[in-house]
Amino acid sequence: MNQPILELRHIRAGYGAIEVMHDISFAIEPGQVVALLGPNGAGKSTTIKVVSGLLRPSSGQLVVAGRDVTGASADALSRAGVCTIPEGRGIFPNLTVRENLVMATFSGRSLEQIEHDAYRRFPRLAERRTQLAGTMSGGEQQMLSLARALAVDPAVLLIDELSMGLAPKIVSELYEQVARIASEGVSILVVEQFARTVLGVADWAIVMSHGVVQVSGPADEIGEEALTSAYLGDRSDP
Amino acid sequence: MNEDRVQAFTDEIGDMKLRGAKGDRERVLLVVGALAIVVGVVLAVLGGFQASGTSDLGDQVAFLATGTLIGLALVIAGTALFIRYSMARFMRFWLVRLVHEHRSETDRLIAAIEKNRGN
Amino acid sequence: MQELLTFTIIGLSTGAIYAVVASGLVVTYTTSGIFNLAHGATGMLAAFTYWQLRFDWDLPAPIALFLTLFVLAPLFGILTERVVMRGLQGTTEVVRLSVTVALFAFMIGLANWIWPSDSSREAFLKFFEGNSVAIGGINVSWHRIITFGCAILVAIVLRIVLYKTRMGVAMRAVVDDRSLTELNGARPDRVSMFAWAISASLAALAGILLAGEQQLNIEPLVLLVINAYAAAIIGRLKNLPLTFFGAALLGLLDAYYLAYSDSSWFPQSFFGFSLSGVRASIPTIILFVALLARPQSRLRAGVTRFREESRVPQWSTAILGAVTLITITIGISGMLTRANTLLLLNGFTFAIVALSLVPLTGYAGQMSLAPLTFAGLGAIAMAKLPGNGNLLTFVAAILIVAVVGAIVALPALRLTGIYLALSTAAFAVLVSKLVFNQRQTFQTGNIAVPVLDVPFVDIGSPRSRLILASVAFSILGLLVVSVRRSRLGRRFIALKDSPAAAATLGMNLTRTKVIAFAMSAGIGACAGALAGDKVSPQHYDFTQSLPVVLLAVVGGVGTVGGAFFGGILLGGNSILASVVPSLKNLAKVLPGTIGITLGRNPNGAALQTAESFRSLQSRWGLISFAGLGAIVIWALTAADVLSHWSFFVTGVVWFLAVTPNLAAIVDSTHRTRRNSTILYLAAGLVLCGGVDWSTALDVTGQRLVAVVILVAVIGLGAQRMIENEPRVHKDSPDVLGLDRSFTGEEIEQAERELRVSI
Amino acid sequence: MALLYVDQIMVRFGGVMAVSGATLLAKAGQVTGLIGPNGAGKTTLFNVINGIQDPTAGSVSIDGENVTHLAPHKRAQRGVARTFQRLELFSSLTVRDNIRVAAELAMLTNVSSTVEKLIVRVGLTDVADRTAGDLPTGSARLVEIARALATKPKLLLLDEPASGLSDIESEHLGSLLRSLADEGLGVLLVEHDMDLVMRVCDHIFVLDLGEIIADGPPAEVRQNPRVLEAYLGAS
Repeated sequence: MNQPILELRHIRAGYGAIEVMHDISFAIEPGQVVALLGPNGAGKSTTIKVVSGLLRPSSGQLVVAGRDVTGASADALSRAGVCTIPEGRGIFPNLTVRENLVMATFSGRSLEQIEHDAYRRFPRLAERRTQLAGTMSGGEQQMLSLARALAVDPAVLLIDELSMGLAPKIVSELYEQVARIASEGVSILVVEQFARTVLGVADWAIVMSHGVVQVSGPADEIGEEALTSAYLGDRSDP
Repeated sequence: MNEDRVQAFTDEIGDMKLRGAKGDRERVLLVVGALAIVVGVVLAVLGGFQASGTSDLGDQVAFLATGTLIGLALVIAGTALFIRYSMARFMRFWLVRLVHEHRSETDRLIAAIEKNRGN
Repeated sequence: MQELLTFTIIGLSTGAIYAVVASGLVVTYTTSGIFNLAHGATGMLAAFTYWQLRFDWDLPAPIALFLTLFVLAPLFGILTERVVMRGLQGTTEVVRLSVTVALFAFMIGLANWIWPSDSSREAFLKFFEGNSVAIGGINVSWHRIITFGCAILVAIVLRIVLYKTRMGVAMRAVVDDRSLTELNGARPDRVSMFAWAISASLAALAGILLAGEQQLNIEPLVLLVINAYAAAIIGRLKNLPLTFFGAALLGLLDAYYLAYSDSSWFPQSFFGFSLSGVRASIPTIILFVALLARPQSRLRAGVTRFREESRVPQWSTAILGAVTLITITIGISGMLTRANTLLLLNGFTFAIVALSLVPLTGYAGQMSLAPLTFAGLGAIAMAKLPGNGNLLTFVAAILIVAVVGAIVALPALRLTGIYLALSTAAFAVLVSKLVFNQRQTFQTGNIAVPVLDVPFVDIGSPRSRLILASVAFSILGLLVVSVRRSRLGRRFIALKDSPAAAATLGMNLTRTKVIAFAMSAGIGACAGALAGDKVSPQHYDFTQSLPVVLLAVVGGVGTVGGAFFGGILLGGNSILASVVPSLKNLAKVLPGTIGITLGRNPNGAALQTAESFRSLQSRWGLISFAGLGAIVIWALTAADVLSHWSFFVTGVVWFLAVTPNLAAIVDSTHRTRRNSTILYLAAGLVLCGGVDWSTALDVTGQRLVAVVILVAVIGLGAQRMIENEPRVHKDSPDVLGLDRSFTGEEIEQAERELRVSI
Repeated sequence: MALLYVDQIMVRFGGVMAVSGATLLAKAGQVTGLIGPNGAGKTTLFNVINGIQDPTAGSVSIDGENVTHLAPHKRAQRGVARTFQRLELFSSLTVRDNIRVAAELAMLTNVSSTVEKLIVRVGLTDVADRTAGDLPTGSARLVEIARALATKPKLLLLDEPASGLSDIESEHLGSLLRSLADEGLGVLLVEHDMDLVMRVCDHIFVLDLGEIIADGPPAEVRQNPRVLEAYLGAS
């Protein structure tokens, strides 16, 4: 049982003529938390889209649990147990909190189970179950999307920019929850620009820029300089 | 528990239907073929019974035409479909296998020749 | 007081029907982004189906109702989504809308075919016909009460479905974020299918209720349902309660107008204009107001990506085309019967109307559903202006209509896409109800448009009018080509491709759109002003505009050739219908069927044909050879060797089947293949010329069908023969592995399938 | 006087503040950078500057004239041109015609010569007659820049012009931007390619959560702990 749970083999992908991922390969072992870091426009979100099945790669293979599933639809992958929290807020703003959880029942679990799990983890959502999700604060919206991820009992969790537009304090709260999910043995691929925050949670880190993997290694070995140069350029003082 | 989850996940992924896979259509046509055979046989038998049950020649011809003939046609078409698609998968991979063997054989041969030439 | 109550009840039950239709419209628009113009036609078809089951085959009402509402209609909806609508993702709004127009035309054609109007038909009875109940001293028929009840039931059921079921929640979720719905594990395709099924059921319910009130006629059924668009727009195409409110409002206004318009205090005319058409146009007026009350659409970057293609037309091609068109028209005009001349003339009129859409829709990307309305206004202006048809009158008529077009465009300019298209539709309906129906404009139901008075030429006979029409089309076509090649044309295209970029580069979008509308109206007016005969207002109705728009888009609305092709196709279609009764039914569904396939080929047919002629570009030797051939055929006819029909058949085959293959034949290096192709073509031509088609086939339609078949067989056959590359289906599973090397994965899979352990 | 002055701009979408009180300025003859993490509100701010988006509060001035409520095309006439992050080419026109439309809209007297000069300058000679929709990203971005330049702007807004470009192309872009600034044009650059930003910008503004959190010359911004925190998160 030592095969990677998720593997990208020489993936190239993009939008129309614009290729955003140039020959990306990496693998995630069961139970591992992998952080995908890098500046904006590096191709991280595209990677998540490919893995979740929203975007079909132009070449290369996506292998999940030993099977080549390149071209599988996002909904099939989702029902099989790949849960994705997409960029922005992974919620339906014009549905109520409860209806958002109803949407999670497509995973196969019952609404009772899902509601029970979600409200136990985030009691604040229980108070707001009839409120439109779009009217909650940004942090609460992210809580809801995390709650969904928790409640559907995923085998693989893909998270894209959980922190976008949120205050640092809320971000670290959210990452405590991610750490808890990780401790239950769920394999996680997390895209994040707050590198320092996510490196505390991750086992392995991959730094991408310009659609290419620049550095890849155990999370605690990724140095601050490597990150700074990836984010703010490597020019030393002028 | 984690091992179990991973195993369950592996099974789910294994059972997942891939969009655009040709296998689906082949399986459907295979089933259609099998169904056609069954329906055809039933029709033919019914037609035969009906025809033998009446003495009017016109009726007999009508029953034979609607039941037996259409039934026979269905059986033939169904058999063709069934054979075509049950064999296709096997044949294709057999072919692939053969060609692959052939190629690696050739590669070995070329390697051997190259080696000889080197000597 | 009692009267008020009566009319309130009548109004509410009419409103109930509108509400049911409108809610179906909203359901599909929100889930799939397609505004289904054919929604009303679905209801019409369902009403006919119900009639068939209930009154013709005498099934009990509950069974007939169940079959129609819960089996056939949902099936039809699912089929529509699966076959037609799913292919439309990633196409422009013009194409999407045209496809629903096509569906509309198709369904009307189908209904006409299956249920030809027939006075001896069994009556469509109301539910519990003849029974009524007294409410507050007034007798209200059971049918009205049921109608009202249905609307309430629909409201409740929709509420439950959308809010209490998982599928309903998913339908609303798709509106919010389609890809997130996928990530949740729901299948968006199934969700849309479900939505289309519900929508078709709702349309069916409304159709049946309406037919009980209005009897079973195609046009009013379809058109009355169009009125429900107004309600849907009041609900902003997404809000169901507001939609129901809008529907009630419409129903009440209609009923009150009916009640009080006869009162002495109510104005019957307005500056001499009769207001008799006002009642019928109430929903349209409300639609117009509701559209204009929408907030200004914001410029957005990165919205549409176009699959359509547009090329700059070359002067040489355009002039050659114009000269050829006029020559051919003169050549064949002498051989046509009077009836056929008039039909071809009709085709030219449609072609000019379709041409009016080229700068507007093809270049500037603005959809208009009212091209014939401007033609109608052009005809009126030509008839009413002094001068009895001299050139000055003609020019004045065009200018006036162009100004009208610009003015109409102004308020509509705040709108984009579907809303713009609907507002032009509203304008078209308004004009036909309020202007075309005026006694002043069309005294005896007809208006005599004077023949254009061209100096030194006597135009009066149908033949000379046909030639005039071809000249007019050529001139206007060249004008449109010159626009495309000019600064203005580039601006139009820029407006279509990216309004956001155009605005940030300094383009005044409003002004550009107004110019496009004025130009389109002016060209449309030409078509009307050239009518040169008595015309009746029905010719310019909104429903008549739809097929023109459709065929223009099918032909290829981005090119002059496409407009010509579309117009002639529409004219030819009526030739087919009028001459061969046996083909009449086919002719009815033909335009719709062609249009439905549009999703697969958004460029239109003209571009495809042009593509095959492209091989001849600047190869003057071959072009002169083609011309020489045409002259030979004509000379043979003039010398009475060929009959007129044989001339026609041979000419068409020469142009459409032989000429496009010339270059390939000359270029071919394969000697035997080349020779056999030449032989094949020659044999084909001899067959076309040798048979006297006027005696071989006795009806025009059959001859036309023969032409189409001959062109296809000869042209495509030759193309197959001469093409150097044999055709191989690349992805056929049976050659998998033979045309490329295997990947490790494939071999692994092969091993697994063969149960060979590795 | 600053060429562009953006004063306390606020933009609210529904309940979300996309930009909350951003103030920045750009000078003629300089390349000004605007950087910040994803979702910081950079593109929204751009849309406000050229009029595609109305701000909830605040004002935008060009050359001292308040243009906050002018339509985009009026601003273009006052010398503001922009490119788009997701390409907005006139995809069915040729490259030459794309640039030509812009030059014609600017009412230039010598349209043809301007267009030809720009084609050469930006380096599009080889593809000038191709349909813009068929171009690879690199050339397509250059067409957008050339098209914007054809209106003879005073201020050029560039929204991620280097995304999808190769290293060589982006270097070429950098020197083009420098030479444009040296000719007196004001450039406002939103870009994620930090090498490019640090190399060509004279002054950088950092936007985070809809607010300007730092500004200064590149070297200074690079050392600023608040900027690092915005990018990397709290340690």
